Amino acid sequence: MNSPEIQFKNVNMAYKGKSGEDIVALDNVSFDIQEGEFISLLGPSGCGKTTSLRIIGDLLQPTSGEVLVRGLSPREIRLQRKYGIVFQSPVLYDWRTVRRNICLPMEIMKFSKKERTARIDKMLELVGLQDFGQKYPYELSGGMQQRVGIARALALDPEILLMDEPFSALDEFTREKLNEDLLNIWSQTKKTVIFVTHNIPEAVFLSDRVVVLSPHPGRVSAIVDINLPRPRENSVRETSEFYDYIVKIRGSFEGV
Amino acid sequence: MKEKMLNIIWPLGFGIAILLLWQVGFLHMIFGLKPYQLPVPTAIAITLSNNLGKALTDCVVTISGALIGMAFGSLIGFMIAAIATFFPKWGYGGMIVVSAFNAIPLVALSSIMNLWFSTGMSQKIGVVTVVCMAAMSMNAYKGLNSLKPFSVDLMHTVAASEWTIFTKLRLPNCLPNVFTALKINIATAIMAAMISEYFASSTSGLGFAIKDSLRKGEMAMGWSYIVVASLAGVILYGIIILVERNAIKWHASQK
Amino acid sequence: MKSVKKLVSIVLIIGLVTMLGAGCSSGTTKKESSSTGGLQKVTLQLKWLPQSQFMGYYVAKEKGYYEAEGIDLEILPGGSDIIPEQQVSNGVADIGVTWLSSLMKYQSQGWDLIDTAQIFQKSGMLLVSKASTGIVTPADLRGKKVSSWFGGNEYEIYALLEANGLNKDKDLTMVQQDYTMNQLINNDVDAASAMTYNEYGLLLESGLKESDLNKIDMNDAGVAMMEDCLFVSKDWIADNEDLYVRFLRASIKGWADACADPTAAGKTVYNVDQSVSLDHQIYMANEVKKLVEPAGFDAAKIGYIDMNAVQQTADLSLKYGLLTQKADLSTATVNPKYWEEATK
Amino acid sequence: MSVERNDRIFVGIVWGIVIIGLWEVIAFLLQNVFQDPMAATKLPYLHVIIATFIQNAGALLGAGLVTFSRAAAGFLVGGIIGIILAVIMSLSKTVERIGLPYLIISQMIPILALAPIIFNIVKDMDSARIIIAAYITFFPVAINMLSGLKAVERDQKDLLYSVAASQVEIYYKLMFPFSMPYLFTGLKIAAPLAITASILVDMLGSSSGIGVKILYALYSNSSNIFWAAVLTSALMGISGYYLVVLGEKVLLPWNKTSSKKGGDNV
Repeated sequence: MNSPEIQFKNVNMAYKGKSGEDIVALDNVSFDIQEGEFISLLGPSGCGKTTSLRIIGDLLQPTSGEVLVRGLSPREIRLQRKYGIVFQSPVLYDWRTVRRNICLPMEIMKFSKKERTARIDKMLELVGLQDFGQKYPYELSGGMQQRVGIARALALDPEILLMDEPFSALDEFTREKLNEDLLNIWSQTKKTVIFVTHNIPEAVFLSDRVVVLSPHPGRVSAIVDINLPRPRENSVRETSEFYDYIVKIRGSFEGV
Repeated sequence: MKEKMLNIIWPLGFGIAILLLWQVGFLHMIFGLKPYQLPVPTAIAITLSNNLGKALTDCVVTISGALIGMAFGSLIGFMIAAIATFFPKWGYGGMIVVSAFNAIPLVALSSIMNLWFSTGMSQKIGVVTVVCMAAMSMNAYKGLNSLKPFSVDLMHTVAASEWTIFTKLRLPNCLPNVFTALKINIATAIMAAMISEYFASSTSGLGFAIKDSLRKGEMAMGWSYIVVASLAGVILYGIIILVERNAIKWHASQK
Repeated sequence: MKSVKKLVSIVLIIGLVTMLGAGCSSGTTKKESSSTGGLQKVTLQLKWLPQSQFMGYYVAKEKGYYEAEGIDLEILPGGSDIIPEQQVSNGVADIGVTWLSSLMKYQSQGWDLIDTAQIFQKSGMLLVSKASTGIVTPADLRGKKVSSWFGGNEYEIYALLEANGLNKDKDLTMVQQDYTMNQLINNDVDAASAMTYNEYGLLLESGLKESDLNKIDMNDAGVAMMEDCLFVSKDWIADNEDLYVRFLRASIKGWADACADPTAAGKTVYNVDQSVSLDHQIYMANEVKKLVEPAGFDAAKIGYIDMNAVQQTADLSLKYGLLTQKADLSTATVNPKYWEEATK
Repeated sequence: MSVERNDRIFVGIVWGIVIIGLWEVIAFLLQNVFQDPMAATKLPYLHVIIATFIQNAGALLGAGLVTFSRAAAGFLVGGIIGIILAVIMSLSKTVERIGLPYLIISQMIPILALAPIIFNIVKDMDSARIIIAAYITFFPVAINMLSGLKAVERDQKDLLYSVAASQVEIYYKLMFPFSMPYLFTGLKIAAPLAITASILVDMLGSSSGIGVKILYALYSNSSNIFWAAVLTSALMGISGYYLVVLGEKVLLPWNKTSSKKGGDNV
């Protein structure tokens, strides 16, 4: 086994609440992520899964402990522009059309104009929004907006993709469709994906491994390898193995 | 707590620094001013303390006129917004008319009110009432109508009347906007009350005192009244912010 | 539709920018003119709006008297918030027109300003009331409502009251007057301040007859204070003595011409500014003439400083609280030498 | 859409007629029922004012243009100062702490007290007038722009942060466009203010401008001209406001709220 791509070592995260009390978001959390792995951080709200993701992305600094990405700090990796990020809400810029929203990070990263156009075209096709490139965000439905957010992150072809409950606001049909699409895209690129969710079937369906976190304070309660065959299609959801994993993970919650 | 202290310490420190530079003549030096053109803070303070009684009486006259006018103006503005909410098709025209009032210059307005009212106080209240209507009606209308999605539907599912929707949903929803309007209005009201006093047929009030002193070249006296006016304005602004904090704790702007 | 909107906006923006340019350039062109033709630029700050009260300067300017003396004169109009003493002290204007009592107030507070010529030899201030109120003598003001413009214009009235045994705070009510005569017409006040040459005329023009009005003249009551005078700042005159003498020479000539033919002078002012009717400008010119050249006054002595009148103004100012200490009447504050030079 | 538009025009016309009618009735009552001797000054008939306006249209509009151009200059300068102040305050919490209370105090100082000091610093009257107009306009712009800059969502910032955008890029690509609707709210308040400020400034010894017309008409008892000039200035204030609204519609086509005027209240 290679040295892990991301190491989360004894990380603690605490902050002051409104009335000055200490709130422990992460309590001595450790896990590793391998290169090219699709990993899910799963747990109920308040378990620190989004906090962990943000620490990896250098959007938050831990109170103590160490996080290494490829042997470097998250900050160095961020400055090397290796991350792509998808938020829970679409986080689109109202004043930019769909195309220019996807374009935005590439502008910052100084991609050539030709390259940008090519990638936008490709991404729009990938997320099925070919006809919506010139629309403004307010003209799109919630699901379409979210797909733009994903397209924007993927367009960078990032080496590490951070996804913070990207499908949580979508209906079940769209969610399953996008799950499948995401796996398709990932199978073509094989990037490292860290995927935050509170949906157990989603985590099982997508991941190589699931890191189960428990709340108050945030702790790792289990790490479950998902050995379902790839490529996975929606039919895998009907298998008994799939069902077993769900039961197992659910059990790890009850054990807390 | 530390935040709160900083919020006071920084501006206070800055103010003291400026006052010191002003006192030792640094401001006069860079702007080429003579002390008789811009009196130093101690001169202003001494003048103020010698004249405190009259300054406070004038302050009460101006501020009470400003507050009464602001109350009338805000009330009228709010009622117009409420009418525009109940009768959207016809009521909105009233809002446009009110905002047109805002475009009448204060000097002209003061003179018109001088004709309509014979005492200084009623003229002042008239002027302030007119200038306070627009900001309130615009803001209140926005608050009464920018409701969260589905909140009206929720009310309809329990067959609430328009009046219930107004009191239970629209009214609380517009509170933050009402406070925004009040914060705008308090500054406008004091300003308008002072300008109206430039022309009023009375000899009391901060506006008259400022104008009278400055015209006679009694700069220290004039500035001592300006200090009183500024303090009164800041105190009233602070009071509104305090009330706002307690009245709309639930709102995002207070976090 | 969209492109039309864009077009409209572009046109609007261009329009705004050009207007902006016009706004700025109107400021700069004035500057440029200061260096043209070898004339020395001088600015005169009036106490009030452009009107026949200042006809002498307008006549002199129109007839080219200033140019003949090598001066390019710019006349700055006054307004409710323009204070000539401050404008001259600030250096916005070189020369100012103000009331002597007001100037004394500034001088007493340390402003380095010098009175150099007295254009009005008499006070033009009246207290006017409707005949129906029965105010004939100052003593009749007891218990009445009297208005003044304040800001330094109230001291002649104070003097009038005290001289007639009335206490300004207890025996009557004094209120501010808003530069119109509406309060009097509307019966909101019983007696109002009026200048012979301006507000009194407005009352007549509003339809009231002389017989409807009573007036108390400050000159008759013996409480006249001196009004329109010319003053400069100490710093400016130190460098521009010759220039100022030339300015005075041209101005006096202008005033003499204006007083000789007030109707023409009124027309000259009207041509500069049409906001007030021609009739009113001519009425004003005729009344102003009576103050500049009172009966028996030698027209050659326009601008003469009568030290007795100055002394009376100073004494009244002190007595009724405009001044807090005795006025210094040395050449540092009142200096007739420029006028003497100009009329030699 | 067009039906709704026609509807709105119809409502506007009815309002217009009602206001004109009301004005004329009150003027009639004052003059003939209450027999007020000052009726013609207190509230002249609207048609008389309009007739006066038409008779003096050249002079009034010319004066209006002078005032308007000065207001535009003051509006521009004040707007830029307001934006700069807001940006500086958004960059540093300390500056914001110091600045805000003094911004409020600054609005309490009357022009009458400031004008001589500004004249003293800037000897040129024309630029001093523009500075004074700017002084009155910058406040709402600064306050609204600041609240816009502070309302940017954390995720929107994080997105740029995650690709290591520079501070300049964050302002340029996110903060500025985001706060545009807020800026326009401030500009909408500031536009009529700039006009009234410019009128106030006219009275500081200017020889042209609508403020001078108002002042002269007031002092020379020409009440019809006075009212016509007031009407002109009110129209100028309203057109200033609608110019900003138009600018917002054209420049911010993505901003739904800007088109959400009129009667649609859901």
